Amino acid sequence: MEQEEKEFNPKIVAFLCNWCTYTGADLAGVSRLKSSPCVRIIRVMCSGRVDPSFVIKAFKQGADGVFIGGCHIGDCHYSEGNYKTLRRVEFMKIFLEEFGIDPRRLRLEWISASEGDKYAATTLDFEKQIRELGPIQLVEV
Amino acid sequence: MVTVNIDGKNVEVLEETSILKAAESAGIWIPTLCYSELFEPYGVCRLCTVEVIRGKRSRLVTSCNYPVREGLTVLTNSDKVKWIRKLIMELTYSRWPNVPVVKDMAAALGVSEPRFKSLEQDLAPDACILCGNCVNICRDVVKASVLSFEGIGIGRKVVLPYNEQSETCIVCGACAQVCPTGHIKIKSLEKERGALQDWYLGPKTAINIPTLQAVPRVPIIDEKSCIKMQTGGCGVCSTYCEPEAINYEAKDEEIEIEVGQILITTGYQTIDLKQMSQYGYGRLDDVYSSLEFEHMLNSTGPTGGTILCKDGSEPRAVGIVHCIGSRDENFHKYCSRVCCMYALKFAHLVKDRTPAEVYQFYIDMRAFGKGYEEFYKRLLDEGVNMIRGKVAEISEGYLNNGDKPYLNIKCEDTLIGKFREIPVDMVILCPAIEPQFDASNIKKIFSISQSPDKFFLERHPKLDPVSTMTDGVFIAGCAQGPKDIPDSVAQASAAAARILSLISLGEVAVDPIKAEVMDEYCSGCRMCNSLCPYSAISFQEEKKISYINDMLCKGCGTCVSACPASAIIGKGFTDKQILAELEGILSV
Amino acid sequence: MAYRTYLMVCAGTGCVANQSMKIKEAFEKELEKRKLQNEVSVVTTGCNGFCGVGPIMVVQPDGIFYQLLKVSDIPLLVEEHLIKGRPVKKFMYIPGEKEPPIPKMRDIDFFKKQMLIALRNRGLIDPEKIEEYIARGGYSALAKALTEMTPDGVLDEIKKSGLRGRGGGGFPTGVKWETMRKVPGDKRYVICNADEGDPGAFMDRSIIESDPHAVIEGMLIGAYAMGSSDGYVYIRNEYPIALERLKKATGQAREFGLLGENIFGTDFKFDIKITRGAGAFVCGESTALMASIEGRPGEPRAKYIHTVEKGLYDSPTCLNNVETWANVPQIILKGAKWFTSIGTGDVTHDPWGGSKGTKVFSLTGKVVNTGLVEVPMGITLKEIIFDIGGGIKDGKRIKTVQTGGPSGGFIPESMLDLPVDYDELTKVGSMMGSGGMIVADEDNCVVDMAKYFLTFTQEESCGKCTPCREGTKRMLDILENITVGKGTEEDLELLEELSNMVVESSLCALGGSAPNPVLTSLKYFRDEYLVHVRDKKCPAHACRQLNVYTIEEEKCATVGHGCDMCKKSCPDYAIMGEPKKAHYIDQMKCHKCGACFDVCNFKAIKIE
Amino acid sequence: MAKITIADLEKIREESRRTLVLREGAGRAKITVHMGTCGIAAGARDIMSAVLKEVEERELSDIIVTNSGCAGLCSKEPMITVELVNFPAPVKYIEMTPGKIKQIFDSHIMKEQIVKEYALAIGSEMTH
Repeated sequence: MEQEEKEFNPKIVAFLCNWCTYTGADLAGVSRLKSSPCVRIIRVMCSGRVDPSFVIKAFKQGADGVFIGGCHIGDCHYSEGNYKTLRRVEFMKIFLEEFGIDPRRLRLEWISASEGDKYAATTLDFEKQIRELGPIQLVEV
Repeated sequence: MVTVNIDGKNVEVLEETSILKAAESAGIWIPTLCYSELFEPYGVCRLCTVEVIRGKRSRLVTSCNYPVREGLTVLTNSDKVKWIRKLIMELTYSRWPNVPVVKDMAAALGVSEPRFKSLEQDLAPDACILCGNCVNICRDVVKASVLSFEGIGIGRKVVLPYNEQSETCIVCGACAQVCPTGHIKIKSLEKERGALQDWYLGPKTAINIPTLQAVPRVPIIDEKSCIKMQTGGCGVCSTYCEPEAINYEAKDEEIEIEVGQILITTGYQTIDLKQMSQYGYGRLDDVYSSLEFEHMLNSTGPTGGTILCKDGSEPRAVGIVHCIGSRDENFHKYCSRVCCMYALKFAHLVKDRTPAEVYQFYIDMRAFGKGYEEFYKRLLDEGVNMIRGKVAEISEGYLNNGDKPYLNIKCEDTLIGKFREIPVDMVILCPAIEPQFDASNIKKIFSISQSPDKFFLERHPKLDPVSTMTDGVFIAGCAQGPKDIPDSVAQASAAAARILSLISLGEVAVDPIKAEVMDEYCSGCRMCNSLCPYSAISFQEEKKISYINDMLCKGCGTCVSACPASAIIGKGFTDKQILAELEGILSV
Repeated sequence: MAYRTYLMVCAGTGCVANQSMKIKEAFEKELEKRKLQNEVSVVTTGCNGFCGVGPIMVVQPDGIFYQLLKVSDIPLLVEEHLIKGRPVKKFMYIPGEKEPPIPKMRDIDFFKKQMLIALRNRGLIDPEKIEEYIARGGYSALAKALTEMTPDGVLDEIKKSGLRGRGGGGFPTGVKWETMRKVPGDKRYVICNADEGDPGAFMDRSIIESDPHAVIEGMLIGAYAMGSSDGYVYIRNEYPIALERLKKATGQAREFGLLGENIFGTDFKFDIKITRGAGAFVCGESTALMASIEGRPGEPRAKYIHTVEKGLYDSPTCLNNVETWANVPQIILKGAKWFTSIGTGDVTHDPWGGSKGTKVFSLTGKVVNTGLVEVPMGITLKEIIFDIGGGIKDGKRIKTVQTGGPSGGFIPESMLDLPVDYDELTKVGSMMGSGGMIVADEDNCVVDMAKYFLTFTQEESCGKCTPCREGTKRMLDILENITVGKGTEEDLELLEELSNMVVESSLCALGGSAPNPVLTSLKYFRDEYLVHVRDKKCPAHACRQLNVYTIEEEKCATVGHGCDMCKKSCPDYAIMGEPKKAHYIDQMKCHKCGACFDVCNFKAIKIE
Repeated sequence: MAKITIADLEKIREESRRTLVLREGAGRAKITVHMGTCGIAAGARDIMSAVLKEVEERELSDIIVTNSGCAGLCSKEPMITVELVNFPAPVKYIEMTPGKIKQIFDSHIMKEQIVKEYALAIGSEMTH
């Protein structure tokens, strides 16, 4: 079964911080907002918990896009977690390019618990972006 | 103690007291014109002259500043003294014949017609008689030293520096109060010092009780208009306070208390009505905010509960306007929930206390609570004119005979589909309820979050409205959103119950999500030590490895992902678990 | 440089005003020309006292006294006296028209009867050279006090000497110092009152100009006795030369280590600040003076608590007059017994018992020799006026002498045998005061003089207390009425009553003594007042409004050759007359300004 | 001038004593140099400076030196008169020369013995 003829369904892994973005996602759901179905959520206590190796593992296992959601700067429940994430994502964007993965496949957004609408809109936008990029081609080494 | 013989009576008084005071304590009257308790006697009117005999020498001295000495005999009414007083009085009387204080004193001393006419005669009833009280109180008590004497001899007079309103004058009014002839007048300045509390509708003394129903009902000092705070002078209130309860040095102190739970009930503030110029608040007389009107209704308020316009007359018609700044695109979209009901209460009270006509301008009458609708019906029966429509503008209108201008309310009556202009004497605006101006600071301090309308965000709107995302921090009342008293009380009790439940537990269930260092893997690089926002990770010198204090650790996992040797396990979110999840969601 | 002769040129304010500095330069130039500058030295000295005949120069060691010198006289004088050694009679002092000039300063009676203590160095030293003061025994009293005597010893000496305040109050200095010493307090002040507000008084000025170091040494001794380390000299800004010399003197004293820390190697520390008075008469009063030093307006306060207990900056302060301080060094040097040998009364038991030592008077008015005289207490007024003062000018008859400045009193001719001391003068209603002594003759009107003094004190009253501010103004209004003929007899009673009231109930000494001239003139010259009141006439023609001015036909020069000086001078065009004919005054228009009388050179204007 | 001690006080007083004594006119001896026109012509000027030099060298602090007009005996000029306070009569010396002045100082001034050979006469008008 050729995957290509079948309509391309991107697989997007989303690491969502429990206090803000995860709750935002929940609020989007409660408010019956339309968000992207191809987002598969992993809840972490803080966006700072997301280890760069997780992102690599996700792409390796066929994820077309990775989305990290955290609290707004200054709002983090642990006060400094999202600062660390900001640094790591900048760093990851660099080495993803070296691995031949388009850095735009990785996206970081600050979404607070009350921004259900922003969560929905961002996921739809990210899905559209990944669709444009097409499925991920990993070069077997 | 010193004993002194005054007019034959032996009087015992403290050291250093003046003869005048000693005589007063013995009930002997001595005339004074420039004497005042508040500062060191100036001794210039010389009317208090008495005859003092020590040993064989007798001489005339002023009793106001002559300190009493042992074995002194004082004659306050000898012929010489009477003659001297009469003559000095004649001098003063001939120069200031129409000053009441001087006229009375002259009569008291039996001086009718002075034998000479002073060339510098001043016929004004409030002439300055150069007693120096104002100069002394300003210099010694208020310590602003604004007033002073100018010129010498007959040309001496009291002046302001360069005869202009002086910058250092703090308009405390002490000089006007102490002036025996009323020569000094206080007129209002364009920039008032010691701000009048405008919405308490009345001037305030520097030390006052806000309202008689204030809790606690104790006087407070208004720092801006208190002389002691401003220049270190005065301090008269402390002399009259028997329990000596006044401590000028008391400053706000910051006290640190260790607590387990925090309940945030910072309440609300009303919108600044001056932004909406179309309603004329602050510009037109008799346009009040609801809080001001509430204060007027209160029996301890400035008008003692009667409803009066600013000029003291009774209003013939009153307009009450709802939704000022609430349900409004330009200000707050949300409904402030409480205005409709208190507006109805106002209407009822106006109807009850005055014969005035009442007009109520609403968009939707939200009488949602228990017994609220019945109250609304009752008001309709009482003849309150209900006009469904937004008020466009309030302006001043003039009747033909041009006496007091009335307030003209322009509005649209959507029920009859017409524009209407209602003349009233008084307008009450119901301002929107909005979060306190410093809500964002509170949010940062307690790391809770705000909902879009800037009120604090509850953990869950339906299931957990009193707690917040952060454990141990709870919110209640208008801090969480506009609500009336019954709802606020309900929320407060709920929050209190939640807190008590945690307290009664005795210990706090710490959630299991923690990080832990595996000793064998840790290489002691100490990268994680500085990472932890709660400084839960410290270094064991003897073992040369880091370890995590699990009471402080909140389990965010930042250190877990940062550890180069992945020597830290994030319990509940171990690497294995997350990778397994990853695998699972990507396998399909 | 051994000089054989010294030309002591007087450089007091009086003589300097008469160009004595120019005369000094002229001398130096002339000596240079005659190559005598190595043998004869020109020295500027303080005021010799005989201001009436300034500029004065005394040639020492010959002791020859030259007066009324002009720059043009100098060459002749140098030629005759210094070259040929023949004193020039033309410039000597001539007692009367026919009498021969008196060459020696000692023999002139103006100086003969004087006894100099405060002014002992006047005319003998250059006040701007501390060495000359030391040469005449300066600062040895201080040395004696600091090293041989204890503070109590010094205090006791002053007390025994019977020295009393020369400022006018006459309060025994020893008692004042003793009270000050007993009062605790580490910050203590010693003040020299050089305000001298009285018009016509220049004693303190001359003392400071001729011998500033005497005052400094006196203050040092006083400070040592009373344990003070801070001194002030409050001096009038209207005394530029005295201020200049005082600054130089304090500078030199500081340079010599006589002011500042551990003086003469002892741990006694003392320094003097100079504060300049702004010319308010009331600032001569002690509490007003202290208020002025503290920067507050010069207003006196009640002295029920004496300034020795609470004075400057509320700390113990002892204030004495310039002359009082100047006497102190001599008392310490020559001992109290020497001082009590001069003056009147007995002070062994009661410090108020007598007036000891000498007093400096500024003798002015209608006397021939006007100037500064220092006479022993107890000398009679007659001796001062006639022996020293050389009697009344132009042989007129003396009417009265006013002592004590504007707050002093008039003493009639009948009392001229009165010995001059504190108690005698106060008994007759006048007072020693600062030492002003104004002699008036028959042409002076006592009412006018009383009005002049009262105008001064009324203007200078600080206006703080009612009796002085209002009382003196009412008294002045009454006197004004009297001098323009509107006075009535009741006015005199009222005037007396007001005066007594102001004296009794005023806050300070200014008010307390301002009515003295009025009271004493009423007491001794009531008849003159009555003439003014009843006949509306002024015997001395001083009160011009009361005069009637007429032109005496025979004396009037217009007759014959025409001169209309008076006609031109009259502001009211009251004088008429055709040219070359006698003029006459229209009494209706005449406002009695007296201009015609002043202008007429032929004395043709008659005043009744 | 460093901080002066009492000894310094004494020293200053001594130094300037000479000028002051003169100023008070209280000298022990008085030398009058007659400088009338004839005297000056006969050299009275040098006599005067010689006398002053003597006084300065011997640091005599109580000698009064004055000049006066012609003494009358022009032929014997230059002449000086010496008077001692405790020696009533003044002595006139004639035809003076700086050398003779020195002798007069040694004997008459210092030892109060009159130098007979130069003396013209003893006692004449008393100018003291």
